[in-house]
Amino acid sequence: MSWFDYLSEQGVRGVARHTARRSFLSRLGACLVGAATIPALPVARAGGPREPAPDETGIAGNSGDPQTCNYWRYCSIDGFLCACCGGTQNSCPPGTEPSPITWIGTCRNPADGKDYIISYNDCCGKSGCGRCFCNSNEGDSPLHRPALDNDINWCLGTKSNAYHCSMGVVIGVATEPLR
Amino acid sequence: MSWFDYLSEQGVRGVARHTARRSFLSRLGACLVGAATIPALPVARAGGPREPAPDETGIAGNSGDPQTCNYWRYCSIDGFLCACCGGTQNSCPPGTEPSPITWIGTCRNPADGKDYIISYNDCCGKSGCGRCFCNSNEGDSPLHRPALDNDINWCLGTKSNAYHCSMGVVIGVATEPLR
Amino acid sequence: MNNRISCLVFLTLFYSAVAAELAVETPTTASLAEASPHWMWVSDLVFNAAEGGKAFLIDGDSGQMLGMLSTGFFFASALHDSDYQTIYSPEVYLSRGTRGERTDIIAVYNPKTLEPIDEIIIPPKRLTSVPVVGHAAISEDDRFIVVYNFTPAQSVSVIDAKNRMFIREVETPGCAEVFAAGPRAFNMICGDGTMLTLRFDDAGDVTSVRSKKFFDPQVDIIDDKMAPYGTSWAFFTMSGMVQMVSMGDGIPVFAEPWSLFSAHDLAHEWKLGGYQYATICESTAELYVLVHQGGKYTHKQPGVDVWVYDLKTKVRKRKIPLSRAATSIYVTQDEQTLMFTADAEHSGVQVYDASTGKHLHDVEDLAANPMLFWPVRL
Amino acid sequence: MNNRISCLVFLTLFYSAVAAELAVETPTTASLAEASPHWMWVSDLVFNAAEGGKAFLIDGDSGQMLGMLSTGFFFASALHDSDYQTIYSPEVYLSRGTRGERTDIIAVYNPKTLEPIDEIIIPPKRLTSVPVVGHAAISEDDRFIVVYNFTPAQSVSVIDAKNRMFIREVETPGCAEVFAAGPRAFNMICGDGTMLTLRFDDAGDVTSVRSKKFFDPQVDIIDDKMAPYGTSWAFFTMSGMVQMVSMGDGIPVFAEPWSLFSAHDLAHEWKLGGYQYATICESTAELYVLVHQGGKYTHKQPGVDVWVYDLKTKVRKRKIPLSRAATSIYVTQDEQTLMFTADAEHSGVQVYDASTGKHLHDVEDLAANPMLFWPVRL
Repeated sequence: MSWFDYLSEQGVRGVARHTARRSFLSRLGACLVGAATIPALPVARAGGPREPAPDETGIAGNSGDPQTCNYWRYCSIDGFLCACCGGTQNSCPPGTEPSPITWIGTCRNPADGKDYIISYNDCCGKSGCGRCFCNSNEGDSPLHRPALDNDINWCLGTKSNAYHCSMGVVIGVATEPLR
Repeated sequence: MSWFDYLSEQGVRGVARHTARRSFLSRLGACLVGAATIPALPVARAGGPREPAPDETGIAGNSGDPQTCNYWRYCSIDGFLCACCGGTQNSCPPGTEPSPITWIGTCRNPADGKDYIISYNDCCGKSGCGRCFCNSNEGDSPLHRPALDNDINWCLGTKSNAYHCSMGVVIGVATEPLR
Repeated sequence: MNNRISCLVFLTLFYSAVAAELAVETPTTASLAEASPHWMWVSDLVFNAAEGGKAFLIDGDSGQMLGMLSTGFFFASALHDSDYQTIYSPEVYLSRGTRGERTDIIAVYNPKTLEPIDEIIIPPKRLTSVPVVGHAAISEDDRFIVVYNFTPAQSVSVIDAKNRMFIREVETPGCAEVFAAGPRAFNMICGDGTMLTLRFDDAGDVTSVRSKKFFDPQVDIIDDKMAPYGTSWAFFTMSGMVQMVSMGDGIPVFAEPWSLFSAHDLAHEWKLGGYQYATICESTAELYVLVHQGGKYTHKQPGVDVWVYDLKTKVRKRKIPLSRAATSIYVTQDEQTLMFTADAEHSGVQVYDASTGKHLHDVEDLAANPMLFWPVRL
Repeated sequence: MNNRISCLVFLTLFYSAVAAELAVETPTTASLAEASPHWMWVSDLVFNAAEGGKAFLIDGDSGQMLGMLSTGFFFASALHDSDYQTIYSPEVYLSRGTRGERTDIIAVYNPKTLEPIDEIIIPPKRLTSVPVVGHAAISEDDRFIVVYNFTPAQSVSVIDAKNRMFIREVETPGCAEVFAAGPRAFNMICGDGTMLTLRFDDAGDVTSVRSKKFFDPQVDIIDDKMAPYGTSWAFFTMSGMVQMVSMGDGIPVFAEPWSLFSAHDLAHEWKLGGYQYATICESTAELYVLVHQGGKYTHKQPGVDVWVYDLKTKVRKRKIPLSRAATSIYVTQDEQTLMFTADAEHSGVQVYDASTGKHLHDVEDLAANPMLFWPVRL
């Protein structure tokens, strides 16, 4: 079973229903193989407009510090923040490799009040960074709904499966409530 | 180079000087190979009568608790106490193997006021126990005097070199000042 | 004089110079006592160095650590056969610790000595995640072990435990986790709300059946935290409904769901939370759950109380306040029930008398990240 | 329309439905900036799971972690060549984490990317211990690496760094640790109070010379903690004498020893203590040592103060009280000297201005057991 089948089962309903699933996926897959510069999969929407996190009041209007757990993008993260490990909110620390597949969430950016789809790519190939552990869990779902599960070690399809840290990468704006 | 040569260089002067070194060592070695029930090497004396440890006053007259760092035998230990890990002061936790060679110290037993030679055998074959870390260092010497060095991982000559915990095994009474 | 006596004489002479009040000792390796129903295993994820996973065995009566297993990368928990003669531990190793070639094994241990005695190589596909109970299972007749794979393709590896060999991989698209279901079957939870049953014949050949939809993943999804109860399993929805599933006959039978929380509880935001938040004592038919007060998506927050339910009446019988908040809980299966708790972010395990709620022991400095309890089933 | 443009159009259409104020991002891997003399490596023993050893790179100016290496069982520290183009890391791996076949390697990393680029297999005999600086060394001409072995037979493994191959093992009975000594030689400390010099020719063939006795191990033994100073090394006796040894010409030249401690200091039991208690800034010719007050055998206790000496006058110039007690210390080699400290039993590194003693940064939650600093020599 390829992971495109997995995605078609689990993750991309919100997008795929607007198109022919097979052709969409095969097209997307072909483009992804050919172009390394586009965002990582999956691109499913996490669950429509999100509910504010309990600790978000302090960062209203401010995008916050990517080295702290209450940075807006980390609303559904679970792991060591790469921004504390030599990387940033969207780049892996030197010598580690971003996971090509991942779990996703929807977080509100207090700077513009919009909800964004966030891809929580793990960085892989070294032991745990051990710094800035953050576990916020918005939209986190059980293991049988893997595209929304932040408990999985997403270091899959990488040279090494070793988990080092986690990022929050903007892959789009959440425009409509979808599940 | 065999480890008997190492011992002759480093460790057994106090004993060996009373005998012909080669014949003593070869005899001892042959017996050790033949009999698993005798104490582990090295059998050198640590450095004569010891100096009391700063925290020893509280245990005068009492042998103490082998699960605590101030237990009398642990005066020169450096590691996790096997007695906290499923073993005792002189037995390894299940599934681990005592190191056949080790560092030694001299500790005073407050129960009888005598100084004993203690062999600090490590237990080997599993990851660190992580409990009851104790670092008391009486008589501890640098790496170029290995038989008295408690910083070495003594899991040598064991099936696995993995360090799990450390014991304090009585191997004799210290009868005379030796260095 | 034979060599043995010669050595004894020699060594006696050698040690007579140091004859001591305390006898000369020989370092040995301790044996385990006869296994007790109050023994408990707890898994250590060692999250900051997950290649160094461990499992600790503790005695709830004495509060002592009894031993340890070293269990490799992203360890979840191990299995054992029905008479506790063999431990089977799904383990992952990389040839250079965090890089190089990956090898997945079922390590085989002797539970009496805690020594590794064998290993079974399996496909290098095992799920690595924050540990869940359903990562692997052993059939009730001890014959087959099934390990859940996620690459992210979903499948299971089937192992013949009796002959200690990998048999085959079975693709299970859309379905996750495994639970023993009768002598020769396993159930999995599928993302569409159904259950998948895999049945094995003597050769390990498989047939599969899909159940009716027993939950709606868009409305109130079944969580991946669950508790065994004889040949049944209790599952829980995110809102706190209990879904008991009888698996003894190989095909899942779904009981009527019921709620742990009254309207009043829900109004005060009482919730399930943690990594192993529910456990059942079979002999007393009591369900124990870790609860806290919190908003949506606090489902991994530690519980501050344990609420205890009578499974026959579905009524809450008592509340046990915890000496420290916990993300995992397990109770022993006997009537003198002990309750074990731990917090994944803090070292140490707490032991309570489950009937009185009395705090008995803190087993301190045990495990960097205690995650899953797994019992010594006797 | 070629495939690349077709894809761009497709993806643009795809993302136009989700066109956002924030641009769509692509996860990448960060690059390191140009190396700075204020960068520092610190080794993590991870003592409770020593198979998970690590090295952290930090920037003393910003107080930020820059990156990490995963470095295996009982890691001590790594070496690098003189222009910081290659990192050589002696690493130990067991095929099943804590059991199975042992493999010792020199892992080769690119310091710009922190990627492993090669490995050199060496005999599985490397010393595993609480880390010491002298566990391995690289010759000044970058040609040979020597690794100290202890099985407990004492020997060294000789590695041709240029051709990335193990050459030979040399037995060194009675002698331990290795220090680069001139372009093609290494010195070792012997238990009898002498120094052993190993000199290598182009083929890696060795000749050895034993020095005079320069310390008495029965009276005041040289410790295994030391600090490099250009082509010299400062050694220390347990009583606090400084023994400078010039190694630049390949044969050790022993300077007159001098004491760090006055009679008054000794009467108040001031002592050296820690795992890496001394460091020297070459550009200011200042020696920094960690000191505490304690009785005999407190030589591993953390220092509460740093005492700073002028190496030319052998006079103590100043004292720096520490924000937290430390077992390891290292200073940068430039005149804007930074001082790094850490305590092996606590996570985190502290950074100070070495000239003023001002505490600049706490790099928190860095390493489980920070043991040895090793500099980026530029």
